[in-house]
Amino acid sequence: MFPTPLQKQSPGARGLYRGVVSISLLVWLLPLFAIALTSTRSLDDLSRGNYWGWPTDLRIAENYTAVFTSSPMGRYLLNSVVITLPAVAGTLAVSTMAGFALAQYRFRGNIALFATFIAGNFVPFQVLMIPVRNLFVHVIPLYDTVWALVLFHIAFQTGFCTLFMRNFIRELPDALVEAARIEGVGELRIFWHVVLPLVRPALAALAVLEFTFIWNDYFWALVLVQSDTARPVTAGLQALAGQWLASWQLMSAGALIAAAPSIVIFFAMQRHFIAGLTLGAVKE
Amino acid sequence: MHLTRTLAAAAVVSGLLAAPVAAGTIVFNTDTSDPQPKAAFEAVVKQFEAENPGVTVKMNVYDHESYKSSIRNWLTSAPPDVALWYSGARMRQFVTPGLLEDVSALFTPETRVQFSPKVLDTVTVDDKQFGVPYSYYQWGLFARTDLLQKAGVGDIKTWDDLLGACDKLRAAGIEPVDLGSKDLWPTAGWFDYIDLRLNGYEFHTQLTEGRVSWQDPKVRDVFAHWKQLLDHQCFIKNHTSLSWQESQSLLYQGKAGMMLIGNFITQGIPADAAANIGFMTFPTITAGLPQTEEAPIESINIPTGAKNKADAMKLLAFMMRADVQTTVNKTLRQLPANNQAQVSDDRYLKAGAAQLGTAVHLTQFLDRDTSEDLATIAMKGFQEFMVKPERLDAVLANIERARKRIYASN
Amino acid sequence: MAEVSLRGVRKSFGPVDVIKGIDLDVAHGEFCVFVGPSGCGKSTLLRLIAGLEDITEGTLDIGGANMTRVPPANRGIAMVFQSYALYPHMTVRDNISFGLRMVDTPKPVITARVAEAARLLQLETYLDRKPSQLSGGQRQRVAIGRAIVREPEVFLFDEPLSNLDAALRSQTRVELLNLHQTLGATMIYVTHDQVEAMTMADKIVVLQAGQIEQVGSPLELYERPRNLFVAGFIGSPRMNTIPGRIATVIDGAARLELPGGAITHVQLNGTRLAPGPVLLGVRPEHIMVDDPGTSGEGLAGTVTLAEHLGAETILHIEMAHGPVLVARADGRAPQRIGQPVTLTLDPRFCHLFDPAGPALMNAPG
Amino acid sequence: MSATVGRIAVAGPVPATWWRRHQMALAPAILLAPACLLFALFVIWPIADSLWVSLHDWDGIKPMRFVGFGNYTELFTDDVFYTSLVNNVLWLVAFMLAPVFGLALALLLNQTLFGMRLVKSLFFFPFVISQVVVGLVFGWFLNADFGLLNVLLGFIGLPPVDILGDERWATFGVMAAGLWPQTAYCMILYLTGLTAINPELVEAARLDGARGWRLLRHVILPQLRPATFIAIVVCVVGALRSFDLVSIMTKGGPYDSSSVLAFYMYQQTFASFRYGYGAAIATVLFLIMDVYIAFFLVSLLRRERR
Repeated sequence: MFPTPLQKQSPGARGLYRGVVSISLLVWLLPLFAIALTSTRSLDDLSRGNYWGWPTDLRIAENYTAVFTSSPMGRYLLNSVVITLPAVAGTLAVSTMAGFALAQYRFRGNIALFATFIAGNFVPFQVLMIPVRNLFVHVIPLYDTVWALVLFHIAFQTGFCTLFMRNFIRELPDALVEAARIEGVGELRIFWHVVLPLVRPALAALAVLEFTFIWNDYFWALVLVQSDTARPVTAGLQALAGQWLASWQLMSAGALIAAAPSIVIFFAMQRHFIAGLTLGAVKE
Repeated sequence: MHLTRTLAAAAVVSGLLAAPVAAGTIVFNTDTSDPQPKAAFEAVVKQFEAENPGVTVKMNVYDHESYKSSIRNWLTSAPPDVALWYSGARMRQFVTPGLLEDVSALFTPETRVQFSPKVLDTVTVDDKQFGVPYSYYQWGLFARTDLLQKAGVGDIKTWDDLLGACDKLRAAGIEPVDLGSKDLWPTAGWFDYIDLRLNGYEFHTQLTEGRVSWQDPKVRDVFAHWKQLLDHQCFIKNHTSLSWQESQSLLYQGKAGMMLIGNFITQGIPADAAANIGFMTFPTITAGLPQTEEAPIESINIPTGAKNKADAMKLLAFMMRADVQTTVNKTLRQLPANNQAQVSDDRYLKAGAAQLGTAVHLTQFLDRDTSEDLATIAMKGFQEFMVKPERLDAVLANIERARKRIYASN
Repeated sequence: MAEVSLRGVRKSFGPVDVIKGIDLDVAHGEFCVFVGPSGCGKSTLLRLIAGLEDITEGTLDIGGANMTRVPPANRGIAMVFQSYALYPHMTVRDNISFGLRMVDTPKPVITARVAEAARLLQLETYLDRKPSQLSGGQRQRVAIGRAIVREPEVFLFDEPLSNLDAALRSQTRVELLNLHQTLGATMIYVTHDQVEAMTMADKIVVLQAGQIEQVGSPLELYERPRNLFVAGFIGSPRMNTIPGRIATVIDGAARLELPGGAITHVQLNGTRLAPGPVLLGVRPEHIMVDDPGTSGEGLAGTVTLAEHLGAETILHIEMAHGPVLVARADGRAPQRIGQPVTLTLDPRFCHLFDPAGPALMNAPG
Repeated sequence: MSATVGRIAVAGPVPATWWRRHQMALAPAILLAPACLLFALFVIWPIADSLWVSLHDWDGIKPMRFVGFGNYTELFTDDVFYTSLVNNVLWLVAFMLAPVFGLALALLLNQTLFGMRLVKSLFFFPFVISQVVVGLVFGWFLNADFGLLNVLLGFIGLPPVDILGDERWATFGVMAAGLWPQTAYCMILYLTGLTAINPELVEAARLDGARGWRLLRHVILPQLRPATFIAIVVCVVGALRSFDLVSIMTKGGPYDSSSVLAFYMYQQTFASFRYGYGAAIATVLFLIMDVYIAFFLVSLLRRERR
């Protein structure tokens, strides 16, 4: 292992190490501690300028309740869920099929198609902004509905997910598919009965990753929806920032609430998350 | 884009066939997402529906900021029957391509007199009316009377009074002028007022309509006056990183003396500060100019593509009525456009009504009087000028370049 | 009857020709082994027979029917993969029955066939386990079981033993041969291991660079290699080759000059050869190693390495003027490293090759 | 149990239907269809349409007016465009620090003491949070009046600074916020990379006498190349796409000094209603990215061929 494992070092060195790590962590997360602390304050504290001292009285329950009662935060959260879950499911479905096709079949244009998906994945998505918005306004009348976001996320994320799934399926032994083929199993049944069960780990990793990507999206939420009935929590939070300017305790609580689902997902499915993120970081 | 257009047409046609809007339904788009406007229009709709049995109003409430861009989408694709919008140049840009309906029929001799010509002008294009004004509000200096008194500042009637006030407040350890320029537009209030007081309405209108160069000596004169304010250290220091909402707390906490802003600020004044915050008209610079004030006027319009124009006209006629405007503006805490409606009992509104009553001309504010494109560039220039006054030449050259581009293509 | 015959079979991937024209007949019930170094095309050839790759040119008949363009499932074949290709998410039972279930075979038939295969392969107690809970040998048997239940006419094996350790490998070889006896089906077996080929095959097909070098029974190939490649590939340690010259041919015997001026005589048994350069091929067991001076005509050399395998000793001997030769000696051979020795080549077992490859003469012995 | 032709028919009742015969060609087509359709409609066509729009003067209402490369020539004289371009370059450069910081953090944290798993997660989780929240958090942290940064500066006797309100520092303030999650991401890439290094390789190097920096430089870093490659890829993409933080923390201000191409384009389109001009800016961004996409694709496909 590199650096040298500390187990081999003196207890003193280990203690020093723990000290250094703790302090680094504290500094690293300082902005978050600040916001968490503020979300527990009373408005009085803030207007008296007590931004950084210990809160004079804790208002955790009040503040977090107020976020939901004084704003459409609940609605925003619901919208985010309604956008994220179908988008993740759709992306996985579409890209697993495409990834399987690209990994398992030889046909003309395979590599070109694969390259197109990769390239599309890297496109600065702002380029797509005007046409995609026009598309939803004029052609597919879904502008300002959650479905516009669902559809677009599925389409755009397909680039990355197809790359991911294709490479994953490519790593599976060809023999698994060929054995089934020799036994007369139809191609679509092979996909369903052989490949799908085998890609479960990849699906889990992608699902977690895509959940946070889509949940955290802000740009498209800004471009494709605008009313409270469709707005996800990221854009909602930004809209509330105007309304809550003086109420930092609500702003902080709202920010933490908006971040909570992806944090929960991350900690619950950390292994999959990191497996997904670091795919390709190990081998060349 | 041909494909888009064709498909769009197909989509619209199929939309018409698939979902015929029930007779008696009005689709009403508004930007009333903030609590007070929301309450006001919910009440309006309720009363209208009560008075017109069989007509139902379906409201689509949008957020104030995004409304400005989204209106372009639905006006051209799936227009509602009625929409809230602004008067003046902002309205004209939709009238020119034929997106808004002529509603002159509503302005009969009896109703016409209920609106002052200066208000009516803002919804009139080629002698035809394209909207019904229902509300407006005044701009001016909202000032901490207690602090001004403490610092020995008297009435601020003239430019020199203003400069003097800055010095005295500064000496008393108070930031003279509160400003949040992160949103850019608050700077335009200063530009508009200095220009209006210095060069007058005619010149200002020529400028906002793109007919005068931004490098005109008269414009430079505006900035020369503005520079005096900077030299007298009138403005708070960190205005570039504050939004107008963030900046207002300085006023309430007694750290700043005054703020040039619209009447909407009064919605947020805390009870304990209200007694000490007064309203005054922007001081005079050039004596003898006809009084002009900033008074953004809101109106209600019918898109040309509306499906239920008959009922839409009813709603406009309803919004035109003095009694309705009285109630709406009471909740909005703004001034009714109908001069027979009653101004609600609020000292800021009373002051505003008085100020605007004597005004000869009204302007809509820079970003509504000129193209949004030019306004954005100009307001960024104002902000830059306030931080780096030495860059004035470059700033003006940049705005002028934009003016030439924008008004040449029209 | 399920004989397999290939006629002019070619396969190319884009511009690359992988199989360059194969004509081959595998008789019904024969155990045929494709052998060759890696990259020789033996696996591709098997996949062409299986239908996993399209045949670019030529025809394939199985059981007398043209199968060139028939999908794999309809060729009456079953295949056992090198990696076994077991589905990790299915039990042994499900793995074995998967193919039958997917083509809607009646339930009782499936049950009966799985039971029969499990009995044959001694897998009865493992039917409800997942592949990850099995040893390598057991997995291998499951893979075979999956092939058996399809009751094919032709079994295809793609290096099925390469993932097993040495002991298990020889045991499984025997089991496979028994299975071949029991089923009586045609089996085509791919390996790169010539020992496997020699021990199992009725017929060996030696492939090299997409072409057949030689087809024949194991002993035929061992004793009568058609060229240098086959001679070198079959047999371990490999056949020694010594560059030399035919100086003169007198009375049906060639006088051969070897490096360093040594001379040896080889009976030509009627083969007519002209003087010129040749390669002399002789297998290690046909080189006699003696102490120097014992024999007059011997080649002088020095022992550089002695591998004591118990039953025999493999001696590496550096000749005074030429290559290192390998000789198979008695298990108790007294020679030690560094010791000078004299080598005698048994003239009855000498092969002669054209330096370009083809055999000029195989040993008469 | 000898095989017979008749019994095979039972084992493989596979009628050679039309579908059976063509499924090898049809299956990939069917499986690819949804992805290709969506991708074509929402990614490929919009790119082309965006290029088309960029050749026009269009406010979203009036008919489009063809102006050729007019929008592009205007870019050359547009100071804000240059500012945004330079800022994008600054973002690119600054984001190259993320792999460096990430590696440093990974080296610090690559220990297996009790509790380190949790510590690693905590270090990582800024990446999980939405950029909107990161922007709000940092915006507040850097607030000129009461931000924690100025409070801390006050402790050590330094005057407060207004980072986000000052044309010289605003971009750097936003970039700092951007580096926070980006560093976390790089850290996790390197941690995974470090774990995957064959311990025997490190032991062998130690036996050869390599230690500390030299060991890192000559043995560890080459082993981490795949991680570095991906780290750089994501940082470049992140830097060029930067929009959220700018939009939330400064709105490009003061007076466009912290604008980036993505944000300027958004503003031109939806605040100034210059669709054509916005599309032209997008095209420039796209072209910059193309160089990089090409580089990435070539290296990826080369690996594919191996």
